[in-house]
Amino acid sequence: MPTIVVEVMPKAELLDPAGKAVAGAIHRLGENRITDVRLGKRFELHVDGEVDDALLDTARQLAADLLSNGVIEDVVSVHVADDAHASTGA
Amino acid sequence: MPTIVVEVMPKAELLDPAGKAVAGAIHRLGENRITDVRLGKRFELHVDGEVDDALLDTARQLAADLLSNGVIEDVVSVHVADDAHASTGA
Amino acid sequence: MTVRVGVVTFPGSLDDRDAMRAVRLAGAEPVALWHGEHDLKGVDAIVLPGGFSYGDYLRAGAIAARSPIMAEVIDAANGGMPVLGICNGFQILVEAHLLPGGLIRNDHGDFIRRDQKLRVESTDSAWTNGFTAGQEIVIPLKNGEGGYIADDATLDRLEGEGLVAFRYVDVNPNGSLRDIAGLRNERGNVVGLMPHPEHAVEAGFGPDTDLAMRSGTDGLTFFTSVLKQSVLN
Amino acid sequence: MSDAVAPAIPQPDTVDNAIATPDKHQPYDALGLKADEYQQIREILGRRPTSGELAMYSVMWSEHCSYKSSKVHLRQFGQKVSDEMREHLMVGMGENAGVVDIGEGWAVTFKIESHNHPSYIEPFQGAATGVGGIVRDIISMGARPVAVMDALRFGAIDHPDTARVLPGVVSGISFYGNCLGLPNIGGETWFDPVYQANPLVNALAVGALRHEDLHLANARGVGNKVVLFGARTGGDGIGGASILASDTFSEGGPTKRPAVQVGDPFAEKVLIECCLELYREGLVEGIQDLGAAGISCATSELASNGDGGMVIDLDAVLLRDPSLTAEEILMSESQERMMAVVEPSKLDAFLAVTAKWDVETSVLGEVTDTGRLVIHWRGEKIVDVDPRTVAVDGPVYNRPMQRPEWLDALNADSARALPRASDDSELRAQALRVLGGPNQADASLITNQYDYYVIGNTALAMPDDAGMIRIDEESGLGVALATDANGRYCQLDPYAGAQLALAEAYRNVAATGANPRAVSDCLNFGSPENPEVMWQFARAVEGLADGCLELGIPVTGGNVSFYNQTGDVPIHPTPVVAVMGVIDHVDRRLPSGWQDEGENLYLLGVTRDELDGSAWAGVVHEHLGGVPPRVDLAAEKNLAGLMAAAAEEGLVTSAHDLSDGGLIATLAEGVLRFGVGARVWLTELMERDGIDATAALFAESGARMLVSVAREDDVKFRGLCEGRLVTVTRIGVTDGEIDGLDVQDRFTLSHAELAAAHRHTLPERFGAVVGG
Ligand SMILES: Nc1ncnc2c1ncn2[C@@H]1O[C@H](COP(=O)(O)OP(=O)(O)O)[C@@H](O)[C@H]1O
Ligand SMILES: [Mg+2]
Repeated sequence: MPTIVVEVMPKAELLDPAGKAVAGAIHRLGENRITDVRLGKRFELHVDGEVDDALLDTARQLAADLLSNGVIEDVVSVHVADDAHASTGA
Repeated sequence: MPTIVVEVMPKAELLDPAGKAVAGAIHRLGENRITDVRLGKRFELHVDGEVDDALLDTARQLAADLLSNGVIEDVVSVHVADDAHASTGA
Repeated sequence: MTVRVGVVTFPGSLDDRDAMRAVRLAGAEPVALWHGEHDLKGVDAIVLPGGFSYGDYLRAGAIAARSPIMAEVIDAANGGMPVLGICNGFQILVEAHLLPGGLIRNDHGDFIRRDQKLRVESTDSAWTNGFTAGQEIVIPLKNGEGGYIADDATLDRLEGEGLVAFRYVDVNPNGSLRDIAGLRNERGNVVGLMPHPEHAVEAGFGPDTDLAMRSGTDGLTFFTSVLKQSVLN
Repeated sequence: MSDAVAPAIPQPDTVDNAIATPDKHQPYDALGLKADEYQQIREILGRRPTSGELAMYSVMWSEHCSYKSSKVHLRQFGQKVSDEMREHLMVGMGENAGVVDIGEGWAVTFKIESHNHPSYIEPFQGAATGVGGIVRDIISMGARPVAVMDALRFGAIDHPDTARVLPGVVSGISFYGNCLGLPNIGGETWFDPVYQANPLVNALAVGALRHEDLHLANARGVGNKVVLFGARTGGDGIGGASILASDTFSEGGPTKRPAVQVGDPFAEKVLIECCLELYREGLVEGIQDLGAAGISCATSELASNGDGGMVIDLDAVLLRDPSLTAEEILMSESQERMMAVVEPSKLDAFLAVTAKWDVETSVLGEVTDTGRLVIHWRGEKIVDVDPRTVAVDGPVYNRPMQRPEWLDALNADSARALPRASDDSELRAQALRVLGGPNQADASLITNQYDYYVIGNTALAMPDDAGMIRIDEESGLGVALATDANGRYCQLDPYAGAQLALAEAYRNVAATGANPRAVSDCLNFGSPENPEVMWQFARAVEGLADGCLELGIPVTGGNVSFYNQTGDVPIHPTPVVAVMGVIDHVDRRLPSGWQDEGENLYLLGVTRDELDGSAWAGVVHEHLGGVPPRVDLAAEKNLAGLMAAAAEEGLVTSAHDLSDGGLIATLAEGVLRFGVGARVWLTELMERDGIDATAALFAESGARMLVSVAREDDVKFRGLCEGRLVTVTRIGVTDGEIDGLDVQDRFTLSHAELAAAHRHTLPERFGAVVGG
């Protein structure tokens, strides 16, 4: 089943407390080459049938309107998954 | 600044109420080609310096040990971001 | 000899003082333990209290499970010391693999606070031996990520071995599979649950009962149980 | 997406530069300064301000920070005071929060503040950071925060945008407060189309301290260090500041900075514990939280309140975003930061404590006696001002006021003209509608998301009339708090409306058995530039000040929020009043519902045919007009005295005040609290007070309370009422045999019907309540 992946990240200029907490944990583990972490969301939209351009457009619309909050988040990608990166749908 | 992206998804065979809630919202908007949604996490690890194989290995280790809980989640990808998909770090 | 019960404070722990109070009201001596140390201060039992350790932004309990003191807690637990994880403490136990499965965001998506009815399913543990099997108790519940999940094989094993310690009654407040509210380990020394027994130990500040407003003290039995156990040992 | 390459940092606009380029155009208007205000700044400085100075003045002289339109009115709170009001006041208005002595060496500090506009833009973060901000005010007084409350106003319940705003606001408050470990012990939820594009999010925090732990925001002691600690400074909430540097960019323009702030309750929780440890160790001379106006506010206020001078090196500020300009650093509203004044000999110990809590800390500069606040950046002097001109001596306006022309017509349009129920079955139907009205309906959907158990000292919380917290575990000493405001009444008469808000909060506190002791307020109004709004504001402040004087409890602090309007239409005046009361032992507190059968139900106070502005008029007839119920503060005072005595002597088993929705709402909530039914009769009441059944059930006359009394205490209780000049009528009995409410000879409402009517309204719109 094809999958559309939508990736949403907190806006770069805003505080990302979650990313900060993860970065802190990584530093406590002694890894300091990783300076900063940001934590966003990854949606997998499982599709029944083909993914045509119209559906991708719909997905982009959903990403902007429903899956992200434009005030504090950016949609960084909407793409069809290559199988390697998609987990299998239940 | 280079960025390593780690993607984590809930295990396919386990319940994902958050994904289900999103799917419900999408269906209420009248979009039924999207049958199922799963909601996972996307980490951006910002790196100071080059990303070499050793660091990528470290990132894989972190992904498995810290960034995901293997009992309920799968790491679906650890990769260096192509610029288009990474938001810029603050 | 007074029994000494350690209560660990992580950054972001909230119910640590409440857990200390509960220990005191049960007749034991509370001992404050600090996440950043490797020192259990010779305690007889340990409580991992509720809260939002490290903000719980990654996965609830995930970062705390990797803190210095947890190395000692894990060793002690494996050696048979009674350990009780309450809410965030339960999440930490799960992240530390002292109990199986995982806890995810409530199915309805919101934080929920309610006086929750539970059934005690197992009295074979350090923290539940003072209850009677099947006893129904009311314990405050308050969490955002209390949905218990595990795969079917694990769930079946938990049921088969009698490791489900508490089950939600009447209302499943967070979508937990098989209404699981709390677990014990095989040995019975480690118990974790989402509801907060330390908030039902003092009349006037607990859940409502049929007798009087906020007079419920069903939670006290957790702490007197461990006292009994430790005195016997 | 922004360019990966950080824009070149512009050259700072130095003091020398300002002197050299006197005619340089400055975007003062875009920063909200009027031409004459800009001129005033030039006169104060004797030159044009640097862009950094302009940043500081513009935020500090804003309405929000300077109170320039409200100051002349707020003065009354300090003038209309009696000795009785001063008796327990340790710190009054003018500090971060007022401090009140509650006895046994304990003091309490509490304050309510608005975060209205941010909560409309981004409901979750706006509300969350509102809680965070008010809690920092409490910490900065040296107190441990012990509880929060929230007073909320939303647009119409069925408007689609309310479905966006309400869940966001509620989960934001829930997230931040729960994560901080502060019990949420009460608040309010109102819906009205007047708040449609302008919801009100007022957050209250209360803290406790020993008398000797009091800390104040001042920078004294020349040579003492000025230390910034907590979260790093980032680009949050800068909004307009970015334009300041814009004309120094050669091309591409400034990075657009967001106006929203993101909260990190975990960082604040750690900051609380860290501050309390610093206080315990005696390592802090003065302290100030960073809220609106960030470093600009903290430095100028600390300096003004202290020895008058301070020198700061802005490069020492730890940044989250290295591309910030000096102006942006000065204006950033990044959350979870504090500024302390520390003796040099104690600095190492101070740093050890912040390190223990993993709280990042930097020393920015020191206290001087030069009378100047001097700020350096990149080796240049970019600010050199008298801090008092920034923080204290801002502009003060005596804005024109005008009584609205529409008011006479509105007052003439009384609810008396509305048709009343023609028979008992219609009366019954109206009762159910009122109980399910959005503003009377059960708010569990909201309050179930708030933790009230944490800390283990909550003696009363939702749905009781007031929240109550035990302060001293040994003695049982505690405080009760309630917030109230009825915008509908304030629209009809802002003077009376403000007093009714005060009276209601006061009565709610009294209902618990506590003695009301102090007041904080959050005055939410439309634009002060509208003379009608200004008139409403002035009348409300006057009403509140007069009311406090009569009740003998001081206003200890608060907050003004102007510009609450949708387009040109201002909100109803909404002065949210918080009253704090003291109880010697929380064991004596009174629940809001009866739990035992066979007890007598007494109605205290007099009921008049007062339906103007009532829930009945609003829900049944969609009507707002007439004049609000009569204010009788003497009666409120008698009633409160009676309740405290009754609680003290254990003569009353429950008490619930009467307010919106009238007697029927109080009765229904009494039944629903513990599920014990009641039989009531209205005849005696109707005859004595000369009213009909509609007024008996729905009138919203003040100074009334419903109490349950065990039979053996009947005589004593009636005696007490007589002695304290409180009118009393037995109107019913509690009865376990009765399913719900039996209003004798008129109608019955089963428990299930009451529950359905009262509990369906919010879930119908916003999703099910867990567990029903
Ligand atoms: N409505 C009001 N009633 C009483 N005092 C007020 C009111 N509004 C503001 N104040 C007082 O004016 C002072 C400045 O208020 P504010 O700027 O909100 O304080 P802070 O700087 O701590 O945020 C405070 O002492 C506050 O208590
Ligand atoms: Mg302040």
